[in-house]
Amino acid sequence: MVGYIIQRILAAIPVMGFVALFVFLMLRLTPGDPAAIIAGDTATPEQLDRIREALGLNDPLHIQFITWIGNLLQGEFGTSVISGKPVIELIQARMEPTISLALTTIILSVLIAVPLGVIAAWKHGTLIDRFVMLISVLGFSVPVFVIGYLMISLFSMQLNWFPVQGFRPIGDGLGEFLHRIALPTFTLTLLYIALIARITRTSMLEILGDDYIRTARAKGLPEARVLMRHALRNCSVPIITVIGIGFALIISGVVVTESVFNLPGLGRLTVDAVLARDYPVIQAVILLASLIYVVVNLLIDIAYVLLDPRIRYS
Amino acid sequence: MTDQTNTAPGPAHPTALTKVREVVFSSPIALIATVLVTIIVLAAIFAPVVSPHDPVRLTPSERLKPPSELYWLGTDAYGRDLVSRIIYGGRISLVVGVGAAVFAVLSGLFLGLMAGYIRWLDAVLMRMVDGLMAIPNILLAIAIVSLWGAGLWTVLIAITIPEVPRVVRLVRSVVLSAREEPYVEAAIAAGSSTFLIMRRHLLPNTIAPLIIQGTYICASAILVEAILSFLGAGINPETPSWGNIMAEGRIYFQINPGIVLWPGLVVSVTILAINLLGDAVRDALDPRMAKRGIDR
Amino acid sequence: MSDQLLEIENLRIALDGNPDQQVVKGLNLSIRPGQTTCLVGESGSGKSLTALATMGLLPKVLQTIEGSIKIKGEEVLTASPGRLRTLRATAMSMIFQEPMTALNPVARVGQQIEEVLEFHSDMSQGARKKRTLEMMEAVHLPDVEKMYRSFPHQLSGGQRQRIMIAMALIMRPQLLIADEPTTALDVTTQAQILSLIRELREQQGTAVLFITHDMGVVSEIADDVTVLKLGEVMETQQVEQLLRHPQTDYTRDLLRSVPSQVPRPPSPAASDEVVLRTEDLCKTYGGTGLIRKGREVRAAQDVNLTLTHGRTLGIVGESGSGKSTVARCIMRLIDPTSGKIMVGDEDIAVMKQSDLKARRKKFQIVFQDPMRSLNPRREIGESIIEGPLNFGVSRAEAMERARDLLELVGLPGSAIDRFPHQFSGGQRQRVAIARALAMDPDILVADEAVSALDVSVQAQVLDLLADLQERFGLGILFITHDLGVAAQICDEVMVMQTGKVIEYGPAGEVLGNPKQDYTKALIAAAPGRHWDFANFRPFSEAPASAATPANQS
Amino acid sequence: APVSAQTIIASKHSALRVLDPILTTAYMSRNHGYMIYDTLFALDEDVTPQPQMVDTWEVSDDGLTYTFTLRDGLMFHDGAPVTGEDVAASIARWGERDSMGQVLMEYVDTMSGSSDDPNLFIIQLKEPYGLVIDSLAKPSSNVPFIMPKRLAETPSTEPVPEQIGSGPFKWVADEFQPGVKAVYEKFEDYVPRDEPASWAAGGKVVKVDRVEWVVFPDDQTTLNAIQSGELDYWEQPPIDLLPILEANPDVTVRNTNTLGYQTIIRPNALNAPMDDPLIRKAAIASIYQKNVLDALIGNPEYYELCGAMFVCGTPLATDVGSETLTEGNGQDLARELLEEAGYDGTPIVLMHPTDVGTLRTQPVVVAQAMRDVGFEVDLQAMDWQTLVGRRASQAPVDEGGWHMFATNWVGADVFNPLVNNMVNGKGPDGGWFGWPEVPEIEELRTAYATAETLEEQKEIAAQIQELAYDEGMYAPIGQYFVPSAWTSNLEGVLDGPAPYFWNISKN
Ligand SMILES: Nc1ncnc2c1ncn2[C@@H]1O[C@H](COP(=O)(O)OP(=O)(O)OP(=O)(O)O)[C@@H](O)[C@H]1O
Ligand SMILES: Nc1ncnc2c1ncn2[C@@H]1O[C@H](COP(=O)(O)OP(=O)(O)OP(=O)(O)O)[C@@H](O)[C@H]1O
Ligand SMILES: [Mg+2]
Ligand SMILES: [Mg+2]
Repeated sequence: MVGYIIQRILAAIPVMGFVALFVFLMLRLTPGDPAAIIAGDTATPEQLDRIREALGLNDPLHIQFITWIGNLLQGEFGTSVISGKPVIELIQARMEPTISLALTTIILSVLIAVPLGVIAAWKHGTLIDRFVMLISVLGFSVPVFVIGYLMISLFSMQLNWFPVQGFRPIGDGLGEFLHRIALPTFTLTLLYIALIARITRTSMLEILGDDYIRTARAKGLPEARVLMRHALRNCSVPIITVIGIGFALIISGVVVTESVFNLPGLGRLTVDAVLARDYPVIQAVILLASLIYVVVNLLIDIAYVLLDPRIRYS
Repeated sequence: MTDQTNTAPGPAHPTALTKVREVVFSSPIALIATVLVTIIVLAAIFAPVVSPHDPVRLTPSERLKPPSELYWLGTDAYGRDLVSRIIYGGRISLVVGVGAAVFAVLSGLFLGLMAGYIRWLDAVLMRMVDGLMAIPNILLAIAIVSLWGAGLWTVLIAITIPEVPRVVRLVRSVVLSAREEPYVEAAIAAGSSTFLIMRRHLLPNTIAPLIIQGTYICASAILVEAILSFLGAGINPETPSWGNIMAEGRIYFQINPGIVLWPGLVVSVTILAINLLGDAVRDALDPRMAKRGIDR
Repeated sequence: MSDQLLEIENLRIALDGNPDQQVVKGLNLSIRPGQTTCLVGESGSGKSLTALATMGLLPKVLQTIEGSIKIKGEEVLTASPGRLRTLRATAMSMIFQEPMTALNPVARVGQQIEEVLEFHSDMSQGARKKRTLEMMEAVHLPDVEKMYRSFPHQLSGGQRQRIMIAMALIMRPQLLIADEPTTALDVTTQAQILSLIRELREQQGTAVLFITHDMGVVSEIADDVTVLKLGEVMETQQVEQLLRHPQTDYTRDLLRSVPSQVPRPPSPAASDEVVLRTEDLCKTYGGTGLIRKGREVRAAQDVNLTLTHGRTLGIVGESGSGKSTVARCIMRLIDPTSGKIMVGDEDIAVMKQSDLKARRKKFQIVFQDPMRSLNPRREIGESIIEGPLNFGVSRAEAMERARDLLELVGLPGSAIDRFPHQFSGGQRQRVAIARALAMDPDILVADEAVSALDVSVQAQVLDLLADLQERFGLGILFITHDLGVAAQICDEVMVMQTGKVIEYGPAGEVLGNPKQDYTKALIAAAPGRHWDFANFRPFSEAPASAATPANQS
Repeated sequence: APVSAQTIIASKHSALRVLDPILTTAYMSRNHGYMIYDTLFALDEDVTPQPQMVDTWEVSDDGLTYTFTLRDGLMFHDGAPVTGEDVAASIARWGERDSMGQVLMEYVDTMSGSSDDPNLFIIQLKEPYGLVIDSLAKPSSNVPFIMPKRLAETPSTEPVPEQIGSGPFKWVADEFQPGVKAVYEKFEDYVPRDEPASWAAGGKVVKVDRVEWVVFPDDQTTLNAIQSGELDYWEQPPIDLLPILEANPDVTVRNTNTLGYQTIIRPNALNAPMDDPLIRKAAIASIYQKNVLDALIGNPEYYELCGAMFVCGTPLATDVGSETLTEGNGQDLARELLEEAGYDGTPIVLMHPTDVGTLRTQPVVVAQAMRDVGFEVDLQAMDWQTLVGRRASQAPVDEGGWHMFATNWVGADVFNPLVNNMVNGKGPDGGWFGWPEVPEIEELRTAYATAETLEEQKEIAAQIQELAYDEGMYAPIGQYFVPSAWTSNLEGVLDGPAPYFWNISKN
């Protein structure tokens, strides 16, 4: 197991290396000049050049890349070109809303979607099944921001149940935290319910046709027991996998949700950084997002081992 | 005794056309989905004929009009007819959707076949694919669009690139499992070259999953285009696409929610229909279903 | 009548409840307490459905449209779901064919057994566990405490089947339904399970409905036998009676098709020309991990075999003994780790694939699974001509020949543009053989080429192979785990165990007079080896000349 | 931190990114500067300079020596008193960056504090210059803010490392999250003037404890937030949303920036065919301001057709040369000009920023107008930052160059020929993006700088405008006003060319 984890971590190195190179090249080989942004409208070309020089943007590409990677390996993410703040500080300040939203969304979606998927599979072909499937395809089809606007207009403006926008850290009290994060969570959850309910239903359907389900029924077990203990447990691997894939999706969904609900999270940090050509920030955030994805998938692989005794590494 | 059982049952192997018919008529839902997709596609193709107004021309005097006889769904902030823009918008959105699906599937197919058959390439390619998968697709797309400038092509590329790794993985896994099939081994034994084996035995296996994957990519590309527009990194707002109609109209949500909700509805219906079609195709191609059909 | 434990009357099961699509057509069957009834018949004859209907576990697409199933006089078909659940554990229980998949892979086996008690008894937790362990001991599982905590994948097939049996019997039901419980197991394991079922029946007085297509098994275990054909009962008889005096043609055909365990006389060698020879062929799987060494499997070790023109060499052995590995090495579908493979005087073991291509004409293979070995998306004609086309034969010519070949293997030439799914299993295997022959090979490797087929079809394919061999002088490397089949077709037999060749010689020698313990055990375990099905009598009653073919040659 | 009644939550038009208002001309940075820095002079609502940090000042008879005495008790946020040395260093740094400051510096011989009296600040000119006080009172980017000498000595190409000023608010560095929020606290030791506040002049009396500038990425959300009371002040609500805000009794909507904004279109004089003044004029002639403003603003209450390059409502306003823009009758003229110039149909690359609400309309309207008279227009969508990078390129179009773009200026940034970048005629070397080279106009600007009377200034300004139109240097394509909105519990919101947060009370 330990050997397996080490191997997986080692395997992540070339992956992250590729991400780093890809992001770096993508940024540097495209137009746009942070110096022009810093200097503003009236800067002369010489002033621009001096700013560029100071930012190290005049060095040859490979030098810039090596410098950057070298710094990264020393845990040095650089400073924002625009605000002059250390990137790591910017990221730290923006982590909480994003991670909170991602976690509340995943938890809520799993709590709702898994039972829905189970019921749909169990009642396969009935109206209930159709209904669940319709909801989940719908959740997939409506753009996130449309859902967000509808949520706000219904729950905040009409009913006054939730605030329109903003984020409160969990440190300010759980109640306030939940009150603020509720609407964004509901919005994103719809998407995830769709994703998870579908995969739950599909894998449940598959597994309900398996021999050991017949065995369980032949033992005279109640249906609930058959479904939850025997079928669902065996679906956990695909469901967990989808949650892992969903993590990448969620980061994307978060970008939009953060805009609609004005949450000061990583998604907006990235969008702002991209629009401002704040290279160190873009690089760091994308690298971080990729790292999270890789780590989450590693954790999921480890979860496989815990959930499915057949899977054993080393 | 076996000889008598079935030497000539059933029709010849289903042709593409019968297969399509089978899918379309497999369930009422599939039928409805097909009809919807057809309507939307036809509307987009014949946009100049069916749109009541010019979708691009500005008429400042007519801005933000509520729905009326003249403007069925009202006008946007530039006085452009919403109905016409939605109809024309279908062109861009569908081009983006179909384009992304086709590009992603073709490049994914090529790379996936390569990876599935060439060992050393597999190792390199898979690391790259893993890397690309790890980058959140919207972030990647925003970065590409805003860095390269917002044109149809850029948006298309930006939406396609993150989809390619998924296709590569799919094709590769199909190839890897098909490669274990005895009939592929039989082909090797018959002295067929790698290329021939790919063409004759592996490629056909990837088609069904790719059609399904393609429909999902198509749907998700339409959605991503909308989101990119929303985030200000979409296609030139002069050209209507469902995404930028919504993105431009969103601040008028309280004045005329229709500006966002109607295109939103069209997007949802389209994606819904495409997804349902994808599901229908999957059901029709599902090997277990097929097996049952044969046993009968 | 009422002394019957299970009574099935006029059972009709139809697809979607449609009377025109009946798959079980008016079946009658009854079992007394303590009696074992075998349900036999070819694949698809409705054996499993009958069992499932009895348990109330029919898949949704199939419905009983008529008839009654009574257990201890209580109607099953109309029982409430709750009542049915109670009946399932307490009155009747069932074990299934596939021990690999019939257990929940993520739950500990002990708990899977105990679960039954949880719902159908009011025992305390401690008592439940105790009872479970007792039951596990009763089915002769070793080290039950440890086994209790194991997961299914940690057990062998035989052990898993024992778990299934323990699970089925823990509530002491009066009826045990066993649906092909041993088909997936090695003969030795099969023998153990069969004797276990016999033992339990004797100890607990359980009635058994035993489903099988293997006449050997029937002869070992049955009191009564019911023969099914396409959903209809052909006859029901006491076992001895049935084997000796089958009433219907169908049963007679069935019995005649059972391959005899007695080796046929070797065919005269057409020439002494060696077509294939291996020298110290070895294959080791795994062990090439970059970071940590993968598990090494030495699947074939120092295999030396010689195949002569026009003769058949059989490779027998239990699952995992390395039979397929040898075949695949010879075909160069995998690369041998070491050793030589001499075809003529060329060593193809280390030949590059590109050079090998030209030599591929000479050796062809027929695989076990007739469905999977033909590309389902290609017309069979395309599959047959694939090889010839690769060797520069024109399309028209190849097609012409393909038609001839189809006729040769007993299919109409007009079938050439059909797809594999439009054929039955046996027909598909004929197509696969035609494809191999299209290359005019010298050597035909048949890896379990008849294992997936019903006995009657199996007999036809074996005949076909023998016929072709005679006509074309093929050297056949025939791989099987079925000693009866090996006895039918092989001139020489090689016995493998865990990758090693342990006995190799003329078929009559090896099968008739085995030297090695392993071979002896293998032969001893084969069910029905005392019975000469084809002649409707035990071997002991046969004329001396037929019983020992060794003296014939 | 908990929300108290004494905190104003404000949504600004964009995110505060660069904290140094001298380094950049970004309006957010300027607004930030007004919070934490103070100025020597400031304009009042009559557009007249009034002393702010300065207590008294005098000019020597030869007009070459200006002596300023600072008010007593001025103090930086770090506790140090404000001295003439600090002022000298700050003005010098500003003079390196700001266009009007650069002109001033051409006349300045020395600037210094005084060792005798730390409150003294002395400017010694080389020759007389009429706009010294006007320069020091410059109301918009870059504003000559006063910072401590140690910070003002930072090279003008690098941001100051610390945000220390002597203004009415203190910068709360810990709570700053770029792109999310900027927080200011009342500076308790600030000594306001006694006069009532008027624009940035008069007493800057702070009546709340804190001001938070929160960035709202989505206008729809901002609208919801101010309606639900989660936001107090909205600097620039989109004009189309004003009816909703006005209909809300809890929200006040008022235009505080009376000079408003000038939106402009700028051709690039370096790239053919725009290197031909006739083509530039043709493009300008094709435009009708009303179409632009209708599309951009819609409600005529909030816009004004105005051909005055130096902004309608200022002393220098004149409509000379602007008839086609305000009358919309230039299409025929445009076609003639095109004919005359022999336009060959080369597509005109018009850069179109899609991510800035107040800039994404103009290119669309202009493109349509130009197409209507026979131009081929290649409307290229991009984000604003790409545009900012690309417009700096003097290369030909196929090497990343461009032909036209549109932008907006706050009135105070273009209201005289010295600050108005578009009438800079220095060409590729020293000119502003577009780089027209018009030596005559440079002579006129020098004459303006040394003009003695307003009459003289007006006359020169009119000549400049006429010449600029004739050269097709740029076109103002409309003047518009962006009202701000605030909840009714705010009182005392000031008018001015920038938003100020003193004088506002919250209850
Ligand atoms: N789930 C199902 N759906 C449709 N048809 C089915 C299904 N299960 C079985 N059948 C059909 O019912 C018939 C009888 O099947 P059954 O499984 O009882 O055969 P069997 O005698 O057990 O064969 P085998 O020896 O292969 O197990 C077959 O023709 C089969 O195709
Ligand atoms: N690709 C492989 N990688 C690793 N181990 C393998 C591989 N193929 C087979 N083995 C192992 O090699 C051994 C021999 O396998 P092989 O398939 O040759 O057995 P077999 O005699 O054909 O068995 P069966 O009767 O089940 O087909 C087994 O232990 C098997 O698990
Ligand atoms: Mg069966
Ligand atoms: Mg094998």
